[in-house]
Parts: sequence; structure tokens; C-alpha cells
Amino acid sequence: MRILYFAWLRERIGVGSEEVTPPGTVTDVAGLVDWLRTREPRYAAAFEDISALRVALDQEQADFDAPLAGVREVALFPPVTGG
Amino acid sequence: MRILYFAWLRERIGVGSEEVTPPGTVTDVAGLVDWLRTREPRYAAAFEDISALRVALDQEQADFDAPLAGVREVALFPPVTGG
Amino acid sequence: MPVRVQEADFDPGAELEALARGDTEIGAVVSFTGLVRGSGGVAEMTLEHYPGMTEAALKEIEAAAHRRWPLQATTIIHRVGPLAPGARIVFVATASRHRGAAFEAAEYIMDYLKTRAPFWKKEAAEDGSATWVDARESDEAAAARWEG
Amino acid sequence: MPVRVQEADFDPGAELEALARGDTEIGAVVSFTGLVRGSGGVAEMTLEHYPGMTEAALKEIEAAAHRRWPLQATTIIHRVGPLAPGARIVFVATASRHRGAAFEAAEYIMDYLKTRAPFWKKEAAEDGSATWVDARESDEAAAARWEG
Repeated sequence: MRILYFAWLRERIGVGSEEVTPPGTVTDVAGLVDWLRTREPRYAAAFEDISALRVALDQEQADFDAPLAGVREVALFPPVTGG
Repeated sequence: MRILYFAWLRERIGVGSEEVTPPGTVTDVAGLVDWLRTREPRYAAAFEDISALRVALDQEQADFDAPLAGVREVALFPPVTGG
Repeated sequence: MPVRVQEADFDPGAELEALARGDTEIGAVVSFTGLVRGSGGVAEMTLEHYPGMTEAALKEIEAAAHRRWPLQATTIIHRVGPLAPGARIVFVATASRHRGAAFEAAEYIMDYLKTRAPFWKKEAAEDGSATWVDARESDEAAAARWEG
Repeated sequence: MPVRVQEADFDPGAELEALARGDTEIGAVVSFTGLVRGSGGVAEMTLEHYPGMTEAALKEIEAAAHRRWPLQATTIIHRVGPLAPGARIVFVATASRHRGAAFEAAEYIMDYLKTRAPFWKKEAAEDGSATWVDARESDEAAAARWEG
């Protein structure tokens, strides 16, 4: 599974994307974030407040309780500020 | 006093502007139109329905009961359709 | 804040460029361009106006928009005379810090221009007949929503 | 109905010309141009985006506008990368028979672009510090008014 990070989330984690293989107990986006938090302090810091984050699954906006089954690309980012 | 006519009113009356000297009994726009109606059949036909007309006094929109005292230019025209 | 009434065509790109040039407080520019529609067999449109009052009416509409919204700049151009289908008739552009004011002011100017500025349209059909365009109640309703 | 995401600048006049060219059913063209404001000592703005999802999101916003209003044509252009104060960021244009649809559709596209398309702005100040721009609640409220 590929994870993409954008804007200040990318800067805090230090990479724009990475390949991860979460354990089978990770079934939704919230679970994925919880698992990422356990990896290193920079993840714990970056994901301190997930209410400040948004998620897209295979390039479509989704919620944090959306299932990950079959998903190839997860993107995590702050609220968008284009225009 | 100068009177200007625009659009189909101009076409029906046959002139775009004319100088007139209405009698002293004409004190407002409605009175002016009543007086014009008596002049020739083309005026009577053109002013058959004044609810379809608008008026400007010295280039400012006005109502048919507006007084003519001191007015130099009266414009009569159908509702505007620009843009 | 130019207001222009002219027979000549205009260049929307150049007008937009001139409107915002050099003022980096402007974050939003909205433009409206009105074109002659060729629908219903219209071969030519002729715009008549009331010289003198037209410019005054457009300036008053523009001033009212500036009183109502924080605008950095506005442009109003209206053509008169004969115009072919596809030709530009009118151009309104507004510049503000934020898009809400720019959009609302442009709509406001167009709504009042349509109902308060002394222009009259005559359509000539392909068969040679000519008709004065009737005022639309929907234009009066559009202007009325800004009142009160 | 082009949707473009690009580093290069664009020409609003040429885009407006291309939008309406040859379709004499179009009576109304509305454009929105967003510019980088230089207020508060902003020296440079950098636009980051999510390649692939960005284009899909803009196309979906455009398609939703076409489902909702009778539009002859639309254009959406968004720049990415570093931009100086005064630079164009975004351009949206809509063409319809009547102005109501063109105005509403342009506002709708901008409101959803601001809240649904994956762009992020970072401001660099003259003193070298850089800040990610926070999302504005007013933008969410603007998009919400089109729901339901």
C-alpha cells in the first residue's frame, strides 16, 4: 500500500510518499493512522490531531472510518487551500 | 422645453427630439403627455398606454407625476433593454 | 474606474489586465461579457442609447457598487450601434480582495445596467423584419433582490 | 471543456476568446481570476497539489456544474509551483445563454475548487519564514450553500 502526505503533513513526516505493509489488524484509515503513530515519534507528532486532517483513497475523498480493503493509494493531508 | 423620444416611441412619433412650449396648465409629465396626445393622431397612438413608458427629467429617472417646473429636457422611452 | 459607451469593439483580456495592474491587494477579479445571440434567426442587433444620460447612469451604478462592496477597481463598457451575432455588447469587471465581493458587485452592476441604463435593443431578422426587444420581468426581479 | 493544472501562466483574454468562439447561442460569459495578494508581507506563494487527483477533482466539479446549469462551455485552469504577488493563480470561466446561470456556475465552481480540489498554499514572508495557509471556514460555508 502506498501512502502519500501533502503540505505540512509531508514536511513533518519528512517524506512525500512511502510503501507500507500494515498488519492484518489494520482495516480502516483510522486504524492505519494509529499503526503509523507507533512507528516513530515523527509520526506520532504529525498525527497528534487527526481532526485537522483529510483523507483520500485511490484519489477520492473518504472518511477515517472507510475500509482499506482493495485500496492501493492512501493520501493524508490538511484541509485544502487552493484557488 | 426639449422632448426626446427613444426606441419604438421615436419611430412611432417620427422624430427623435423636438422643442415644445406646452400651455401653463401643463404642470407634470402626465399632463405633458396628455397635451401631446391632443396634437396629432401619431402622438395619440404612440401614447396609447403610458404604463408601457418610462420618463427621465434632465437625464434622471422620474415618475409621471413629477413636476415640470425648471425642467429643460424631458425624455420618454420604453423600458430599457441594454446589456 | 472607467465607464465607456462606444461603437468600437473592446478587448476583454486587455481590460482585465488594466484593471488589476500594479495593485497587489487585489485577490479576485470577476468579469462579465455579454454577447449577441444568433438564436431565433437574429441577423443583427442594433443598440440605441441616450447620450449623456447613459454615461451618468453607468457612473451612478458603478458608484453604488463601490459604496456597497470594498472594490479596488471596476470597469464598465457598453457598445452601441449595429452588432452581428457573436459580437460583444457589454463588459463589466470588478476587482476586490476576496471573491465574494467581486462576484456580487459584478452581478449587481449587470442587474442595474439591465434595468436602469438607457439602452434599447432592436433585432433585425434574416427576413428583414425588425423588432424592439421587450424588457424582461426577470431582469427587474434580479435588480429588486439588491433593494432594502 | 478544458481543465488544466500547470506551472505556466495563462492568458485570460485568449481563454475567454476560445471559450465562446463560434457558438452564437452563448449570450453570457463570466470569468473569475484569482491573484496572489501581496498583503501582510507575503513575498512568494507556493502551490502544492496532488497530481492525478487534482485533475479528477476539477473535472468532477466541472461536470457537476454542467449537470446543474445549462452551460455551453467552461474552462478551469489552476497553477502550481512558486508564484509572486500579483501573479494569476486560478481562472474559471463559464458560458451560458443567460447571465444568471453563468454567474452561479462560476461561483459554484470556485466554491468547490476552494474546498474539494487538493491544492495547498504556502506563503513565504519577506523575512524568509514560511507558513502553510489555513483553510477558511467561510470557504466551507460558501460551498455548503449549494447543498441540498
